[in-house]
Amino acid sequence: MIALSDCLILGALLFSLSVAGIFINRKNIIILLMCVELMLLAVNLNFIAFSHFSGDMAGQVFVFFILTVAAAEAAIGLAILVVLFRNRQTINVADLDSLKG
Amino acid sequence: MNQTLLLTLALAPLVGSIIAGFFGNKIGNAWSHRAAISGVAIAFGLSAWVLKLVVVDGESYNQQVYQWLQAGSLSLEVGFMVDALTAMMMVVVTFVSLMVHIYTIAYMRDDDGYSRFFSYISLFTFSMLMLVMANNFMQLFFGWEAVGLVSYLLIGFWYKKPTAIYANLKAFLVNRVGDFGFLLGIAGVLMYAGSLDYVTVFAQAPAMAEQTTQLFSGHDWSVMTIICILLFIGAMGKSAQVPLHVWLPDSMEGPTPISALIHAATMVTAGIFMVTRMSPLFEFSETALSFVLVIGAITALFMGLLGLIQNDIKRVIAYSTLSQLGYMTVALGASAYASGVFHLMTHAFFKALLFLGAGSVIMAMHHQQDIRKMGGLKKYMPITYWTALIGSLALIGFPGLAGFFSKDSIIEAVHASQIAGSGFAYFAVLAGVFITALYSFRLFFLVFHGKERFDINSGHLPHESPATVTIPLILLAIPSVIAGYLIGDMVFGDFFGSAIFVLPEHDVLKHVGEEFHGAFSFVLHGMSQLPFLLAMAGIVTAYYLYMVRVDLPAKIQQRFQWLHRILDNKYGFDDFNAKVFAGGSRMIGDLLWKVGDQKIIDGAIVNGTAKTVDAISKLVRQMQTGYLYHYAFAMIIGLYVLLTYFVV
Amino acid sequence: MTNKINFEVANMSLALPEMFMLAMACVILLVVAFLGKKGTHVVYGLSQLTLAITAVLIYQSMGDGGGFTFDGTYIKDTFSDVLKLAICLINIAVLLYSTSYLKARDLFKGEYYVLAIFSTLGMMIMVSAANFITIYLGLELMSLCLYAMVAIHRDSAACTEAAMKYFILGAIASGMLLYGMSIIYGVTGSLSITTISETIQAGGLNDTVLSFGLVFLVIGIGFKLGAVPFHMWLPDVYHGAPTAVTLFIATTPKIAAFAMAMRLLVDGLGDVQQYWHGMLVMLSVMSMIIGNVVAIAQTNLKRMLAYSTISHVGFILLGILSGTQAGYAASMFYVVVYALMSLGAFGMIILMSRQGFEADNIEAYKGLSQRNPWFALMMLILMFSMAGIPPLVGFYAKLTVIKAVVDINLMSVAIIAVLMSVIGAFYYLRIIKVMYFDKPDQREELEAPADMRVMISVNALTVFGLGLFPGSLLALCASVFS
Amino acid sequence: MFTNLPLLSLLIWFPILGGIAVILNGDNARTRPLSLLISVITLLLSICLYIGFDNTTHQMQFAEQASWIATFNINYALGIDGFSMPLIILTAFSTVIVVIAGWEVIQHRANQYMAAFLIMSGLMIAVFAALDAILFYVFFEAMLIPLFLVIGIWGGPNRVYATIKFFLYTLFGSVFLLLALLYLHHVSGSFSILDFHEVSLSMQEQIYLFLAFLIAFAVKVPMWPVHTWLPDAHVEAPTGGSVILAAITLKIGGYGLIRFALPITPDASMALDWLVIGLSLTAVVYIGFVALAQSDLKKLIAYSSIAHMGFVTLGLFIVFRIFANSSTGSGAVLAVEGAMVQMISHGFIAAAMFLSVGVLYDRMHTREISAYGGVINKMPIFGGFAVFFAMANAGLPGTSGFVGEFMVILASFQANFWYAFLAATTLILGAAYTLWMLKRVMFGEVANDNVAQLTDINRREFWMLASLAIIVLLIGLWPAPLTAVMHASVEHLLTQISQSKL
Amino acid sequence: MEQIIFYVFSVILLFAATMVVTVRNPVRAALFLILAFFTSSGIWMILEAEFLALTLVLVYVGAVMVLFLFVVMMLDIDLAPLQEGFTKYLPLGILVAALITMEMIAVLGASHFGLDIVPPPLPHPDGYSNTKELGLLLYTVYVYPFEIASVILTVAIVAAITLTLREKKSKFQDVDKQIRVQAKDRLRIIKMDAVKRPTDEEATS
Repeated sequence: MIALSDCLILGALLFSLSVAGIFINRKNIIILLMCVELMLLAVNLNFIAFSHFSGDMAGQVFVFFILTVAAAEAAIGLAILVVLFRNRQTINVADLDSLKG
Repeated sequence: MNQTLLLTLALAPLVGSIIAGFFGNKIGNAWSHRAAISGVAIAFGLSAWVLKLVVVDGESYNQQVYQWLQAGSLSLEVGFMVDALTAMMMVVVTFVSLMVHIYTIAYMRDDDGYSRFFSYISLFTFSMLMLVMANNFMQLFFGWEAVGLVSYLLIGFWYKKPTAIYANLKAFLVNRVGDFGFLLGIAGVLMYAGSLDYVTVFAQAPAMAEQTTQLFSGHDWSVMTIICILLFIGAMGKSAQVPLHVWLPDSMEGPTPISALIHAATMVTAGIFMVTRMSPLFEFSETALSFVLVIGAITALFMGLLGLIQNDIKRVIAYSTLSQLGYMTVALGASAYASGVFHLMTHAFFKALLFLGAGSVIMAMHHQQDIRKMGGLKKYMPITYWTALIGSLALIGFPGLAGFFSKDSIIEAVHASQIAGSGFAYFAVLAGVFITALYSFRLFFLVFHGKERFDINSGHLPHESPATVTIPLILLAIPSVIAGYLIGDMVFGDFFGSAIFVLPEHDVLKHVGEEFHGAFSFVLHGMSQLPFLLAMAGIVTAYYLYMVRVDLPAKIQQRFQWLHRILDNKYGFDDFNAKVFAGGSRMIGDLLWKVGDQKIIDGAIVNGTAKTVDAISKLVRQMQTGYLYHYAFAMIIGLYVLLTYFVV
Repeated sequence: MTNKINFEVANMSLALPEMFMLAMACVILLVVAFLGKKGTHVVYGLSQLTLAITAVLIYQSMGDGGGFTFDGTYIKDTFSDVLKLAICLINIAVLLYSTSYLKARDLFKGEYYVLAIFSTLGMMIMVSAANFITIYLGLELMSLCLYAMVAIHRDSAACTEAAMKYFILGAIASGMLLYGMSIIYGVTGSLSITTISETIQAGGLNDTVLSFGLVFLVIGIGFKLGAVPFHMWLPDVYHGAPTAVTLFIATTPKIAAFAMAMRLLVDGLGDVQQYWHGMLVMLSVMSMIIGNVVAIAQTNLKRMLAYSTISHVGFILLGILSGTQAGYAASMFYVVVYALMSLGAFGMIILMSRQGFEADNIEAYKGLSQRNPWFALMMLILMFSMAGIPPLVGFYAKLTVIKAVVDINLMSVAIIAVLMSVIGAFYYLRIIKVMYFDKPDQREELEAPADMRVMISVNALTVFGLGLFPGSLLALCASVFS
Repeated sequence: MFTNLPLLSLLIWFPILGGIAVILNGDNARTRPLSLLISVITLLLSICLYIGFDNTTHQMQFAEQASWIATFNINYALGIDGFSMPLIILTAFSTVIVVIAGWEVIQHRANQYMAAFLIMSGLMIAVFAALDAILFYVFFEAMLIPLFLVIGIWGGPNRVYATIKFFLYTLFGSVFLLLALLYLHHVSGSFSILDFHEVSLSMQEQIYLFLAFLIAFAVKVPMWPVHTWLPDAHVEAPTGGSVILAAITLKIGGYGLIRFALPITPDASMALDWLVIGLSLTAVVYIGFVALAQSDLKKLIAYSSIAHMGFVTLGLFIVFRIFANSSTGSGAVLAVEGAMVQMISHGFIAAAMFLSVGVLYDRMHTREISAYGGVINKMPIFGGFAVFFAMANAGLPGTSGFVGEFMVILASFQANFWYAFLAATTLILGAAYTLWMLKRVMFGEVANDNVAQLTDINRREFWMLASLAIIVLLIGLWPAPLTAVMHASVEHLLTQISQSKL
Repeated sequence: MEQIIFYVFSVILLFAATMVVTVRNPVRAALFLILAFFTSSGIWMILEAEFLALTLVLVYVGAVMVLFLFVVMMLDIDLAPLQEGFTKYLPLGILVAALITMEMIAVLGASHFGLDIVPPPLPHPDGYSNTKELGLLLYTVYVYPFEIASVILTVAIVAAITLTLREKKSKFQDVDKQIRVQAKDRLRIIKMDAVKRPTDEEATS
């Protein structure tokens, strides 16, 4: 049988990977957006695992909403990305440093 | 005697001063001096009346006028105490002051600050009266400082003269050093007696004498010694005792009437008066008395020496004043308070006379003060000449004149004294007699005799001063001659009654008085004594050096170059003070300011903090790089820290 | 198994303000869609009307007592009423301030108002949320609108950069918050805040895991509030966003974030206060220090105010971390006061800006007192209030939170707080120095539309008036928690 | 007779509202008379306090109470005793002087200038009258705002540095006061200062509270080594600002120690009295020397202020030693009353000194001592005043400057000989720096053309200085009426501090 | 059997996630992300969240990822080499990430969530429909969040359109506008000092 801890550890690894991805990546904002998606995936995995093991559907309902929001988020994120690209002709993360200090 | 009388007496000069000072410009010079003189004249008349009441009718007075302050059980009051000592001082002060007022009319005639001057000297009279009439330490200090203030104002009267404004600052500061001790002494009195009222304090003196305290841990000091020495430090300042004498010669920068009134006759004797007044305290501390004695002796001898080489007519007299103040102090130290006060009185007359005479000479010489440029004035100004002669003789203690009695009684008293330092003091006062005679007659011969060393062809020949000058001279000459005959009452009698307190074991005057059989026998007796011979020797030496062998002084000066240099530098007090105290203070001030305040407190701590914050701010600001991954990383670090700290 | 859906009709009247606002938002959206640019004035009017009517609705229902509805996902209580009312009222002012700025920059578009209204709706949902799901959705509704609003000046590189940063970091923070929620859910088995609270009260839970989840929750909250070290977005976004949007972000979302913090930490996890107490102390202290210290080095007013916000957040956290009723009330008072002051300060920047000229550089305020003494006075009041100098309301805000900390004997934190407020005073003083002690570079009079002049005056004078009589607002906040 | 009127509220709010009215009136011909009228009415009101004051009790008089912030039980509680009443009158008086002093000099935004001072006077009176800790604190800090602006707007070239330094310095001190007040509320459950007096505290608590009070009020006084804001602030402030700084704000430090530190933490005050005494004596001696080194008139006077305020703190804290050596009972009373008298007197004298410098500065636009010389030739009347005030500053008997110093030195002898010894050095140092300055500025030949063109003071300046001179003289000659009002309060304070709170 | 599938899927998922993070080419990253979603979906199946598993594939892979790819390709991104400093910075990053991971595993591991502590759930009764259960909840208890979700989606649309939709620039002259133009609209006169004055900050510091 799969233990809850297995799922949670998987989620944790996934979460860490996505987090690491965000600060390792300095190239491409799109990949940052993808990392965010991965992070949400990890969260979802957690919810589903808990929901499964406790037999409570609420977790899955939450996942449903997270998915919805994630989609909306992706839309807005990509829209901002497009606008940004139009302004700067780049989506290089390291180029986003006009605001600092 | 009642309060109205005394208040009128004290306030009359003040009113005169206010009128002359505040309204002088409106009412004109004449009305200014009229107001001031009448104020002082009233004071003098009433003082004489008071003296009569005290001496003849045996009255005394001690009451408060108003309560100045109350703190807890302590009540500080302004009040008057009149006994023989006070009454005598009042008369001396108001008399000399009146003379000086009159004299000033002519002396200051052309000065811009005419009414201001009258205002000041009247104010001085008021202050001095407050000082002598006080019935408590607070008021004494009040008057003490007030006379200091007027002295400051008067020395700097010609405020455009750099030397004058230097001298008045110096005078004030040196006096303040004395006041420093005086105030501490008063504080000590308050602490151990619980009151500042004379009567209360004196009543407690025997009890206080028993107490000791520790200034430094492990060393017991007699409370009375501490208090008396502190009080005496005040006297040293005001009465110009070594080493706080340095202000007095410089104070001659003031107009001459001031030198006569304040810096010879009255104010400088405040210290003597004060110690006398405090005799119930000083008597209980032999250490303090010895201290007084030695200081006085040093002043008497060494300041006299300085008079020998001065060429400024007023400075010679100033050093003479210092020396004479030393005599008075010696008397105090020997517990011969009455002699001290007696000398104070006679000295007031003849020294005022000498100063006013010098002023007369100065006027005649068109404000030339160098005695090397005078000479032969005898024929031009006879009244001045004769009065000056009387003054000089009185000063050197010529038998029969006032100074003789007072000075001789001091010398005798010191001779009889048993306390530590009296041997040295005796030597000093004897040597002082010779020196006094020497410088006095050096001055006298150089000014009045010999050839005229000024330009006699200029058409402005010196002439006798007007009546307003000469009348005071004459009026002062009279007591200079006759005042000495009061010795029987004042020194050996019980004129002062309870005003002066002497312990039996210190009572040298009683010892001396046993051989006193009337003034005339005292004179005759004096003729055969060492002091007389010394004085005569002094005159002769002066005559020989300055009338016969006029080349000799220069040769002596050549030979004893080193001595001359020491004397010329006034033993180096002025240089030392200027370098160490004045310079040192400014240096310390500069150091504390620039290093302590500016560098350390402001620079390092205050601005340093600001700069550090600013630097940190700029540094931390760098962390906000603008890079998303740094931001994310910061969050992750935060996550890590929180996790590590709060979970694992 | 039943096939029947049990649909118990909820007591929707409790949620009337939100429902009204949603309906109006749709109407506004339709107006935008049909009238396009020409209808912007109508949209603006409708938006203000919506906010005003919502405020009235909230105000009217304030005494009515509260309760849960929608199966416990929605809560109405005094806390939510007060904060929602504050949000609506402040947003009216925000929109009022923004208008001229937007007009001057060709940003006066209906979409802006649509987003603003939706964002406000999101905040209100957050404030009234009693369930992780509603909290999350409210938060996202608010945030997504904000992301878009930041980027609304499409041709500005700075704006889009700010939007991108805000978006990415916001998404990460949301992820963390969700992760935390998932753990709490796993431990307690519920998403409902009341149930969670009850479960924790019942005891027997795994503390390590609970605090593990809490860490993530705290990070999410810390990010939304802008607490160090989750503050990095804040200066860049405040700086880069159009000032009108900065104004929006700097005011009411903080109230909503505070509400979220209270719902999660106090309502839900109040019984494990000992776990989050330490975390908040850390965040609070760091926020106060970093915020105040870095603000000193700023030359851009918006950026400086951003750092000052960070420090204010540190103070707000002080009240929460105290774990006492009085502390919560203090934080609530602080956050409302902060929103008011921030509103005025950014409003002033807008007021000073002209076409093509952003008055966000501190230099721009040189000699303001000579160019327009009244505005300078208003700004002076706002700055001194932010610095916490009595008799301005900012002082009482600091006073109450520090009092809360002192009352739990956390003197070291209190000392740091007061010291930091001294450091903080420096940069506020610098603004006043520039306005009052420097000579103006330009002499021409400042012009501003009448409505803005009135608004800034009302704003600053409210700050002043509340400073003289803070009693009623303090009492209101205290009553929420008693 | 005045008990029915809310006199204290009137005293606080009348000048504040008046100040607002002056601002609203705008900068025109009415500004000055209006300001003067307001300040004079305030002064008259404050004199009513004196008339209606009951010397026999230490209880708070003219008390008023209203709920202000009910949530924390913070009240609008006012009342005065023998400590605060003289200070209130001093405040009202100084304001009149400041208004007169700024009459012609301030041409630029005069209404704001006048209003700032009027408002400030209301705030300062409130500080002295407040009986609620938070109320006190609010006014205590609020006062900084107008002063900050006054120095910053009408100040000298380096005014920005000075005013920010002043503000931050004082703010730094006062935040500790706030913490202490909050802690006391935590312990006592009340914000009433009188309740604070009653609350019992452990030694450790007292020590911390005392240090907090000390920091707060030491900065205000200012005591060495937190004094460096004062010279800067004074130098840059306009004359009125200097006057108010010297005359009133410094007093708030001393007042705070009397109102808070001593009665609330008597045991800590006793345990740490060496610290305060040490700092006070350092102020007297160290600052005395520093003053000697100054080449700027205002700086010199500023430093002399610090030295003089050293007597205030010295007087307040030697009482414990006096109790310990108690041979006579009156020493402690003398010390505390001396400190109070010194505060009042310094208020007048420092104000007068700064006004005198202002008179010169208005004509010459420099404060460098070296730029002057022989001023008295051209300004004899002014010279008279200057000499008089300098003498008062040097503590000459007959002037008020003497009274406080005299009392404190007398008392400190009863604490320890060396305290008195060091304190008494002020006789020398005070005279040295004051009179040396006088010599360089006033006396001598006319130093340069600028001095040659000086004109003597006009009637306005004359009456301004004359009124101060009269008061300085009056207090110097008869301080009894001044000390009479504080006897009961001083006795009460001494009872309070002699009872351990442990 | 279940376990083996779970572990295989887990490994693939982690691999795919690693690749998403590390590959340079966004297109490849997107494709790996799709892989990750697929495997997740599989795992969710095992965890009996069938509806969500399907939704994940449909919504994410079908819509969101396509959107991603579309944007990636629309934006003409040059694939410059990685910047300097990457490697210098990497070890610290990896270290912190690893530490966090270890801490997370320590908390979430078998000691707290092992099978012995959290027993596996009972199997569902026959006729159990995950979709139906979810639907029931969604339309009853969570109807309020459901409504909010719809608002969020609306907002997403509005926002995306607002940000990206460009109005066609009119090529016609707007005479009105040309006439109304004023000098101040074209030309801004600013005052500048000829010489730079020292700033106040310098003076105060």
